[in-house]
Amino acid sequence: MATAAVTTERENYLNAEYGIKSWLLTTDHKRIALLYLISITFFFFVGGFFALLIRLELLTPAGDLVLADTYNKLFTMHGQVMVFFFLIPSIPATLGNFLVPMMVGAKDLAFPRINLLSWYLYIAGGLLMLLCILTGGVDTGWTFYTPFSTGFSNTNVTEAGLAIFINGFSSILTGLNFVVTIHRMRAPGMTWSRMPLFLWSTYATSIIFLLGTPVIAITLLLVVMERAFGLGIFDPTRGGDPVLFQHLFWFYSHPAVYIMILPAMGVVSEIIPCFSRKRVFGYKAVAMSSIAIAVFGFLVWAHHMFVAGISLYAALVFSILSYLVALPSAVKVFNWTATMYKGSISFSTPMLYALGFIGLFTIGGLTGLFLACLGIDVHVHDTYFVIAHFHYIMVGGALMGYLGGLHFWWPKITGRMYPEAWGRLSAMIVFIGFNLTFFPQFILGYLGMPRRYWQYPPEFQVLNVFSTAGASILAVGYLLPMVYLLWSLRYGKLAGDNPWGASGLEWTTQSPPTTFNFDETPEVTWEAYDYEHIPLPMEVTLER
Amino acid sequence: MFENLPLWPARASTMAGNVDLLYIFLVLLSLFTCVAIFITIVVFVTKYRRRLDGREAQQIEGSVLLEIAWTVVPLGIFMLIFAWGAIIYFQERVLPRDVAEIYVVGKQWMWKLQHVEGQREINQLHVPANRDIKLIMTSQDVIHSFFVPEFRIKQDVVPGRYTTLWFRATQPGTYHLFCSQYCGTQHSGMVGQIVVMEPAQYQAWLTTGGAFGSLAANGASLFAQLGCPTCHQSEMQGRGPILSEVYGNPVRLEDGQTVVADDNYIRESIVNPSAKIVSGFKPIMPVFQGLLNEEQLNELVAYVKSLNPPPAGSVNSPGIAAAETKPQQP
Amino acid sequence: MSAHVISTKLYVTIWIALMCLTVITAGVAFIDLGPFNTIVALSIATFKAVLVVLIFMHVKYTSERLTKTVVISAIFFLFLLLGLSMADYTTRLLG
Amino acid sequence: MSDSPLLVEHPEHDNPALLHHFATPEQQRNTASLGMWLFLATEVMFFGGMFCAYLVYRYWYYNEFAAGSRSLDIWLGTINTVVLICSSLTVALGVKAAQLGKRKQLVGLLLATLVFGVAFLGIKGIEWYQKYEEHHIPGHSFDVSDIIQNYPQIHIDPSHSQIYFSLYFAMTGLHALHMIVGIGIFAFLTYYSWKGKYGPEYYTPIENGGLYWHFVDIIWIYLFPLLYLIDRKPLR
Ligand code: HEA
Ligand code: HEA
Ligand code: HEC
Ligand code: CUA
Ligand SMILES: [Cu+2]
Repeated sequence: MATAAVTTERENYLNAEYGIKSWLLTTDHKRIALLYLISITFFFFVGGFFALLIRLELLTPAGDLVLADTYNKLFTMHGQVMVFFFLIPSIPATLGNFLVPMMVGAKDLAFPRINLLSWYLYIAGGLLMLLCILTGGVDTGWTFYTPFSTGFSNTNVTEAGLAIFINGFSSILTGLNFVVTIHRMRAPGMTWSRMPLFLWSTYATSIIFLLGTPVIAITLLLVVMERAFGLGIFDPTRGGDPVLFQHLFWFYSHPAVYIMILPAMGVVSEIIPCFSRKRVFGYKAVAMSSIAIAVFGFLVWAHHMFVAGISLYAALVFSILSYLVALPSAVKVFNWTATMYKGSISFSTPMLYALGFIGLFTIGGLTGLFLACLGIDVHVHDTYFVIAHFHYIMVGGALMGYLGGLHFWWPKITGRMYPEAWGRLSAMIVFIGFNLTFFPQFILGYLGMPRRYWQYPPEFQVLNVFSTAGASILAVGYLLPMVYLLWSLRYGKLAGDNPWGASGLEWTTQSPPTTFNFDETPEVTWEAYDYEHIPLPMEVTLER
Repeated sequence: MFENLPLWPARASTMAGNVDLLYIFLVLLSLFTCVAIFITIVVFVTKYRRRLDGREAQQIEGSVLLEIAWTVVPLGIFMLIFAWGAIIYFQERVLPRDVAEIYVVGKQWMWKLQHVEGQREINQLHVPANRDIKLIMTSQDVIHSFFVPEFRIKQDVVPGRYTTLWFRATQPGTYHLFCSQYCGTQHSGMVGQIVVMEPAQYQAWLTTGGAFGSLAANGASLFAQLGCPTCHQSEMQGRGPILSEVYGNPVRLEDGQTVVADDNYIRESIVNPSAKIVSGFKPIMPVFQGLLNEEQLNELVAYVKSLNPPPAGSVNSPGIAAAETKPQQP
Repeated sequence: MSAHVISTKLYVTIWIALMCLTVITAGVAFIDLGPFNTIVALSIATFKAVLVVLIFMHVKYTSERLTKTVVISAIFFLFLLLGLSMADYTTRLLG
Repeated sequence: MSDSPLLVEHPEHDNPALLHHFATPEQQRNTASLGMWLFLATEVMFFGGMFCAYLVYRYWYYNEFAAGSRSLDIWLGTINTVVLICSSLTVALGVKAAQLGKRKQLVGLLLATLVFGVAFLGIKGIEWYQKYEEHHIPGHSFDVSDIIQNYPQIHIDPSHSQIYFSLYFAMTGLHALHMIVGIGIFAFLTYYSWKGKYGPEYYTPIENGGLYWHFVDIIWIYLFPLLYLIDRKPLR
């Protein structure tokens, strides 16, 4: 796509080779990142399409737009597509793939061919998921709770389970590649304490990929086998315990929420210093808090099961541990805020997204504290309060971080600038639309509206109408960048090598970079975020 | 318009006020935190906005003191929230002594409710106000969840075992009963009503309801019908233990452990006798799993429990007690 | 970090040890030790696994702290999964 | 260990096994080895999910697990353990042969490993076939009345027995799947060793294949007591 009008440009990874084969068989981490970018965007719109249908159905209390079974499939596939095929791979597989080798000063990831294999596994899983959707879909909820999924649902549970199973190996291999690259491929002088914070958060994310994903893989495999052979492990009529499934599922899926948020936190930790022209306040604390989140994240899973019939004492333990994992997030929020103190702040699009991230993540995180609180969770569990909580973090937080990062590194990836005014406009639209969609859901939840409801008592309608209205604004906010980013590929103004005056090895290369990133291996002699010594380009100075 | 937009559901149980108090505290705390952070950010971004006067950013390393402060202070606040929430959870999970019992069976997609007196209801539950009610719940198929927003209570209903829930309604009225755990096609149709009545009214309702015989009486005939007395006789001559003093007492098991015979124990002893063998007996009791539906099981359990009635003074039927309790001012 | 070559003698010694332990663990299982049967069986298994990891997999000889860290963290997270799950199952009857 | 692995630049790229994005063979070797260890860590968690299920049900249904373990053939189980340990030895010696550049010895040892691996699967197959004949495979024809008769002393619930056998087949099945993959890998390695591809300068694939093999061995070292030896003591 971008190979068209670039013949006059310098040689770079985009025009180094031509033809579809040079893309499908590439081992260049940057090209693979682009392959991911395209496929992930596709799945985002699939998931978003389901979201719009959900919101339309909920416009009225009666179940009138779609059938009950269809509605159940809609939210299931919305959740599964968004979580497994969009948000989990989003930042790691696109920005991570593109940036990790460049940030450490390497020519490629440690295992380039395995990296390509990851993408193919992702595509295989994705195609299976699409097949599953097109041949009738699944209706178990994204959580696959047994015994409904094993013994009662007669939809394509097996296909969906296998799709996520395959996709899991894509995640594992990506994580493995990142950890090994960060350990083994750092350029001379790139010590751990000089690494950009994005690397720290990618590293932490990869730990979860490596240690968590296998557990969901085996769990879904057991569900599939249970359906095929009637093992009885999760079947209460044969002495199995359905709650065991929940333990195994959340052992992965809670840490997985940190897979979704940590990379976005890493992006924000790059953007804020750059547009404040300051080093990060408390670099060490921010770096360590990423690792702490990854490790503590494994200790809290049963907070999704407070009313599932677990023991009272287990509930107490998991509640208190949930508060421990909230601490490192708090540390990050405070440090980002402090970074802006006495900075020189510009409101470019990435910065707007980053500020939006802090605000919405804080709200989402604080409501997470409500949920971790036993007395409150009993009331709001499985209501729209939970829906609002996680959309605040995943859409308001992670997705905003992703868009911010995409804008921030767009000039590096494509060599062209996106139109700034449109960027700021759509960031504002996303922010407003988002709050209108999901804030009413907190109130709905506390009022007692259960989630996964196809029809609901009429007294909940007013708030649902707000929510649906917000979702349509949100849709505009997401379609806009789609349009102008594509537009900029051809018409955007050429970006220099370092249009933001940003720190980090990736900005010392040309835009777009050459196939092997660096002509010669760089030697790092400066700290991360050394903004004191990086000149600010003239245009940025004037633009504010 | 806004008077129609409440922020919380009616407070209709003794728990509701406690939960709401904590909730309001958390909302205020969050509001305070958010406002503090957002104002700080707004001040910073306006005050230190990039200017054309060429003023540069001032590089600051960080501050260990600050890091410690903003780790320890939130930790303290978090522990407070945890403790407060844990106290409420304890109140919700630990049953009061003198409770009236009602059996609940969830199935795709309806709620079946059995009163000890024998009344059966579907998707509607009548209870007296100002009386502690314990729900003994199970499911016939998948996991459901019993949720009454006005009472601020919720508990998953898991197939294969009993889970329990208790509440004390304070306000007569009609409230939502939701199934809040996704359970298939008509999950959103698995809704009903909780009708809270003044005790006297409730007493009257009990007599009008179609009498099927009390739960325990039905259990007794089932007990005979299934041939249980061949082994469980009232004297020590049967091959099985005497059941008249089992419920609520510790039972010594063959493997040396001691367990208290609660509802789940009785249920398990019938469905799956081999799980816990009573000391001194052989594991000969047949497995009744699959032969009994959940309602019949509930009747048997109620019968076995009725053989060992709780000590004088405490009563197990909402009806009797409700007639005696004076309605309290909520 | 040149590779360490381990003597054939050591390999064979470890192999003999593993064989003996296998026979012992199978034999001990027939003796009634009460709850200690399980403890003995798992201790022997762990001992065997440690031998394999340290010698056959060269962890004892590697100068990389990282390898050891990876091994230990894998075991640590496995125990988190087992331990915290059992924290629920062992206390359900209590409340 | 220096903080940066790339401190020394080696401009000469004449080693054919050295991939372009590495500076030194040393770096490449360490990279591959770390990758393998991390992969094994994920494998630990992969089996971990099953171990968790095993632990829960063994805690709940000890009797059925004990009776189930008695019904397995302890002789075949022990022999299989022995076979796997022997294969681990040949692998370990094989890595050494590669380090020292003894090609013939290497090929011989790898072949021996393959033989042991196939033997393990064969014995496992016999065991599974026995289970099939005894109707101990979970499913429609599942029937443990023979086990129940053999042990009148303990009460056995057939559906709980089925959970034991489900886990038995799931765990040994997954393990066997790993063995099959391992045998595939070793067939490859044998072929290329015979071609003389590996020597003292480059034997990373042998080393990493070996790590994988030893790992699969360790899983069995645990499966053996957990599945076969739960309760072998004489009945009272
Ligand atoms: C990216 C995703 C993401 C993230 C990061 C989080 C983060 C957190 N989550 Fe969330 N959560 C989900 C995604 C996420 N969650 C999803 C998808 C579900 C539902 C799944 C389903 O059932 O379908 C869910 C459900 C969920 C539940 C279960 C609810 C239920 O079903 O009943 C709970 C309960 O404890 C919880 C808690 C938390 C906590 C404590 C955090 C913490 O990590 C948050 C930490 C952050 C902060 C606390 C904010 C910043 C802090 C400060 C500014 C400090 C200052 C504050 C004070 C001094 C008070 N979450
Ligand atoms: C990454 C995760 C993610 C993301 C980004 C979103 C995004 C959105 N979600 Fe989602 N959501 C989940 C994860 C996510 N969600 C999960 C895990 C569940 C739980 C599922 C379950 O219960 O099992 C859930 C459930 C859920 C529900 C609850 C359903 C129920 O319980 O009954 C609702 C209801 O409002 C909702 C709404 C939305 C909306 C409006 C968006 C918006 O942000 C979406 C905005 C995007 C668009 C609007 C796309 C724009 C595209 C177009 C306009 C073009 C479309 C056309 C073509 C494809 C040709 N979501
Ligand atoms: C063939 C004989 C037999 C029959 C029929 C039988 N039981 Fe039992 N039951 C026993 C024996 C023996 C025990 C003690 C060993 C055990 O716990 O399994 C027992 C234990 C119990 C217990 C636990 C008692 C305690 O002291 O803890 C309950 C409850 C029970 N049975 C209920 C029933 C019911 C209800 C039925 C009929 C539906 C029934 N039994 C039919 C033999 C029988
Ligand atoms: Cu029953 Cu939802
Ligand atoms: Cu969680």
